[in-house]
Amino acid sequence: MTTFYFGRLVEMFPFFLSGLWMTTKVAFISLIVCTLIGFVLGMLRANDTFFFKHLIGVYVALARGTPFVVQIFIVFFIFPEWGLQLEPFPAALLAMAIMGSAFICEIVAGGIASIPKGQWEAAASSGLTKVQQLRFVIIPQALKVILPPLVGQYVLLIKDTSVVSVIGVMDLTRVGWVTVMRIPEGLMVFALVGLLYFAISYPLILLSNYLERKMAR
Amino acid sequence: MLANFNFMVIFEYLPLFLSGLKSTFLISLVTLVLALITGIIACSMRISGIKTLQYPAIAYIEIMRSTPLLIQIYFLYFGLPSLGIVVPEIQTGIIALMLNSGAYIAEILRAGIKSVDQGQIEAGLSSGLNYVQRMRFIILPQALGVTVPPLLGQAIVMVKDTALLSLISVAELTRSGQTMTSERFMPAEAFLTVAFFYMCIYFCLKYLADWSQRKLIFREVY
Amino acid sequence: GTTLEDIVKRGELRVAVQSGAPPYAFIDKTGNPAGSMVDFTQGMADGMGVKLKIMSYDWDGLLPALLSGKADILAADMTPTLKRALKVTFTDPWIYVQACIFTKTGASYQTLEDVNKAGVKVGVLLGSTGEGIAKKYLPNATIKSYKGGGRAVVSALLSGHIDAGVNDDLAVLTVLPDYPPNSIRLLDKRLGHGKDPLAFAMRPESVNLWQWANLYFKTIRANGTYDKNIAYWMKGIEWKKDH
Amino acid sequence: MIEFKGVNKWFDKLHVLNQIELKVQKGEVLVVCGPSGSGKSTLIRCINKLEPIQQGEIVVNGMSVHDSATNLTKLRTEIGFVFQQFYLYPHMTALQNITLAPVNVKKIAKAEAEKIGREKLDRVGLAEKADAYPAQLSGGQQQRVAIARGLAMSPEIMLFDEPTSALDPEMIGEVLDVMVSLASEGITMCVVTHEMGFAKKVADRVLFMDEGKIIETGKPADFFDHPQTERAADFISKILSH
Amino acid sequence: MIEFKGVNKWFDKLHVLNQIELKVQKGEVLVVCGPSGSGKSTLIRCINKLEPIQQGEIVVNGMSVHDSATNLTKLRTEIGFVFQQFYLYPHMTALQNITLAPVNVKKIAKAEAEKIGREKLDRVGLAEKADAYPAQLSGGQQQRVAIARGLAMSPEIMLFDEPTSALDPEMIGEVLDVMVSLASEGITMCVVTHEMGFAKKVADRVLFMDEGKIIETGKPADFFDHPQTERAADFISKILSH
Ligand SMILES: Nc1ncnc2c1ncn2[C@@H]1O[C@H](COP(=O)(O)OP(=O)(O)OP(=O)(O)O)[C@@H](O)[C@H]1O
Ligand SMILES: Nc1ncnc2c1ncn2[C@@H]1O[C@H](COP(=O)(O)OP(=O)(O)OP(=O)(O)O)[C@@H](O)[C@H]1O
Ligand SMILES: [Mg+2]
Ligand SMILES: [Mg+2]
Repeated sequence: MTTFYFGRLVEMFPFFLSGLWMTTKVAFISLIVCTLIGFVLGMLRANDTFFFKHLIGVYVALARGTPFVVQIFIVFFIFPEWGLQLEPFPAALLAMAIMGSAFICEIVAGGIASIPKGQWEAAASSGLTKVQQLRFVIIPQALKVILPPLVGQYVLLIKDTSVVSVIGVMDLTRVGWVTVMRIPEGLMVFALVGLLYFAISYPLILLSNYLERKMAR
Repeated sequence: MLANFNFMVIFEYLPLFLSGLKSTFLISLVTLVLALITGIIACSMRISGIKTLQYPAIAYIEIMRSTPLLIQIYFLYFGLPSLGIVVPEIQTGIIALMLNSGAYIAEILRAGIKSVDQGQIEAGLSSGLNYVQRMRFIILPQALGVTVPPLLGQAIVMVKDTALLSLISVAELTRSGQTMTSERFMPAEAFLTVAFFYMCIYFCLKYLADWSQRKLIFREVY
Repeated sequence: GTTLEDIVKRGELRVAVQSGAPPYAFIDKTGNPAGSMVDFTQGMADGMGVKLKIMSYDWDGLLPALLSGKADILAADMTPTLKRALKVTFTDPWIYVQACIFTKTGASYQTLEDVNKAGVKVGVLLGSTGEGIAKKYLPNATIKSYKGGGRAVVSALLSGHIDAGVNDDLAVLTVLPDYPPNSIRLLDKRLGHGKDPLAFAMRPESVNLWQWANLYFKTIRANGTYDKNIAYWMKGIEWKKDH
Repeated sequence: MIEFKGVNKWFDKLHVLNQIELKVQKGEVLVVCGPSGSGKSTLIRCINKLEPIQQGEIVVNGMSVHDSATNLTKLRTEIGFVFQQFYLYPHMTALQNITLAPVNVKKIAKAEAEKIGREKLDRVGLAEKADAYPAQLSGGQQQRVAIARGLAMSPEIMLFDEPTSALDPEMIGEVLDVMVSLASEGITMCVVTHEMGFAKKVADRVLFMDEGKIIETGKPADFFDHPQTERAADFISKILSH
Repeated sequence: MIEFKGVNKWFDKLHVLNQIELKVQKGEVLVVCGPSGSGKSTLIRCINKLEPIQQGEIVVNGMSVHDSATNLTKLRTEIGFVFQQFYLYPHMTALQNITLAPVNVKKIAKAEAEKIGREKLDRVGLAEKADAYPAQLSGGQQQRVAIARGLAMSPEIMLFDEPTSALDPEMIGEVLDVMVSLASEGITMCVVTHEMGFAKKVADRVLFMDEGKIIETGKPADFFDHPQTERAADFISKILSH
């Protein structure tokens, strides 16, 4: 029986690869977008301005406090109420961007906060403006603190892309699910899906560990 | 969907949501305790310095961290029966969550232990304390203090992760929303209510995390 | 304009189906949507002179997809209940199915009474007709609801998570060939008084589309297309060779 | 040149600066000392607005420091600040540390700024360390780079907050030497320090603070040998006893 | 009492201890000085095996320190160690810091240990701070608690690694006072420090290290006034000049 299923699984392998490609696409694009937005928000949040701090705080709480599966439903099915009608793929990207940038914002703000106040003061003392202080002095140093958890967060985000399958994006997880419907050998199918996820995530975990060790020095 | 948001139906389904909330809470609690135990064991193995314990622990942690929880749940759900082990969905879900969170907790604990100042360990060495005594009196009390906030952070993640158990027919908060949707066709009401309850749990845990963080910093500075 | 006008203007009929629910709708070998629902709605699109766009969702996604305007028609094995009809408009039933109880071949259950006992775990599909029927006829058993189409319940049965399942007989019969031969057995007596209807759903304001769809079914019943569809998808398993 | 007029400052309820009146003349070298927590750092940090004040006014070169209309950038380019912990930018070489502000604030051409930077490095005896990163320098060398950085904008005033107290004993001398040579050049200097040798050698005036108040000020010789107040006498005996 | 026999130690390629020969007699007070990075800390850390060595032998009270057959716990209970950064346990009160080892290593009853602990606290002038947490104490007080902790096992030898260099100037005196009184009681002491006043007052011998070697040793008076080597002379002039 198992070999019978195995044959069919091999037959479907190209289908798995297309799922892998979709997962990679969603992950790659959304990671770039999340990083850009996350950095901007993080810098604003590290600022003392009451308005930004709290506004972004509320946003971060909403994005972190609810399950991603609920968020993606809201983006896909409730945003149309407000005139934002999106196809599954862009909707998945948008939901990922909203959720991911909240997490990255926290990491960036944390990294900036970890830089000794003296560095800000030294830069201020020589007359640099706030933006110059951030750009020349703070961010280059904060990157060291930010990078390892950032890469770690990338791994979490890549794994979160598995949830976009609920709005009909044919990603790796959905391919797995559809396949189980055809080949009722869940163990094998999900081992394969797991392996493919592992193939994307693990190199990043290694990178994160490496960065952590390197930055610690 | 929002224009005629129907609060009455939410009240009608409130008992269902509350029972969902209760099981989410209980599942989370049980899982947290089990995951802590798993994490402690994995962490001890990982820092033991004994290769035959260390490598399995590393493999376990890395595999858990690099595959989606959803896939792990399905894997166990379909996999355990093929091994002849039949456990109900809820236990399958708890086992999956426990293994997943346990790996993260192991890493949090390890970071906590590493965070204890090397100098303090040397101070302990200098006064003749042995390994177990140093662990017990110097390292663990401080490491635990440092790890409480990230552990609560992991608890937040875990509570949200229990939502995925709805996919294997565990009746919890998210499933309550799904049930209401399929009976009454009111997805907006259902999902916003679900989100609301998750936010409540989030704020409680977040408050605890911030409080413990402040407590901790307070102790260091003062 | 009306929904129907929008569809014609857009040149595309958008249909939400449940993925992984053969023979109604599923992804076939080639990765394309196929199934009875797909063929019916293809006929609709042809009749309107527009293209067909199939959007496949999990059960949870179906209704939001319709209500949020992502889809014009919801074509699934969905029962028009009175409560549901408060939010959407259903076409006239296009088929009647009957719920059945199924168990592993070796299991001792023979009658409804054997299953309707405390401690017996019965699996159903979340939101399906079977769920309502199981709750009504098997009040003593423990009902567990699953997501992900008819196979989810069969898989749960075979892996020992449940003792019996309740689903419409068509859905059960069509998935059996995917499992080891003779591993599943249907109890002889069907559940329910009459047969249970299935219908397509539309937004309440799509009145003209609703009338159009009813007309469409009358038309294909008359010209034999309907019977061909049912014969191919529901009465046999020949389609498995093609898909 | 620097003038404090009735300055008061609180951290919450802590009265860190209590009715400060002070004038520092152009070219004067002022040494500030006092017990830990007495407000010395706060005092000099107010001069270039690293700290806000709640009452009074500070005027530097005719600019009212805490007036929001004052051009803060201009003010700060006229003041160099040297911190106890150096606070060099760890990701930049010594020369980059020095040229950052001239290039980006004064908009001096890069080549020109580097020329000036090398002069300043030479000035502090580190001409050959231009391309070294802070981590490759000893504490004393780092602090000298920090001084060069402060000098790079050619400020009229230099502020020092315990510039030697994070240094190993052997390195204190090399930093003090640089400061002594600065003092002899006529730069206005306010120096928080406990180095009594330095104070005796170059200070025009010593100021003793305690609990946010200026308790005593005087010429170094008078102050160390005949302190007027008991608190100052007590403090001097403590730091000289060992 | 403490004897180094041809000790060599490397950190990778860095030769931190180069052929060290040294004897410290019972009751002797030895001051170790030398430039930063010369190996002073490493030298005394080897004495209670905080560091391994690669060649030679160290014998303390007849026990060969780096011999794996030696009872390390016994060795360490005979040696008290005081660190530059204090390293008090932040989650324990002063008294708990002190009694931890006596109760758990020497298995002394808790009440008895607390009695001894309070005596030691009294000894360093902090009787009333028994229940304070480290964070509630000033630097000088923390270091005195650390000394009391070192004394709690009634060691015959006390090792100090720059015990005053992390302290504010006013607090240095109070710590040195405690150390002076210890010296007068006949405890064997090895002290890494740059406090020349302390060395002159109580040291029996001063040892000067550079680049892992013992360059010079001598009585404090001789050493400071007539250093034999140029390196020592240079070093002394640097730390005394300011
Ligand atoms: N940002 C701040 N918030 C609250 N209190 C502060 C802050 N900065 C300083 N203080 C307090 O103000 C008082 C004076 O601090 P300041 O740093 O000016 O003292 P100092 O004389 O420089 O002491 P030290 O010699 O230790 O550097 C201290 O009690 C300090 O705790
Ligand atoms: N664990 C270690 N690994 C590698 N190198 C080390 C280690 N500890 C010390 N060193 C190096 O060994 C040399 C001697 O260090 P040591 O701490 O003994 O010097 P020191 O004389 O105490 O200096 P200081 O006055 O700065 O405390 C230094 O160059 C130091 O960088
Ligand atoms: Mg200060
Ligand atoms: Mg040292």
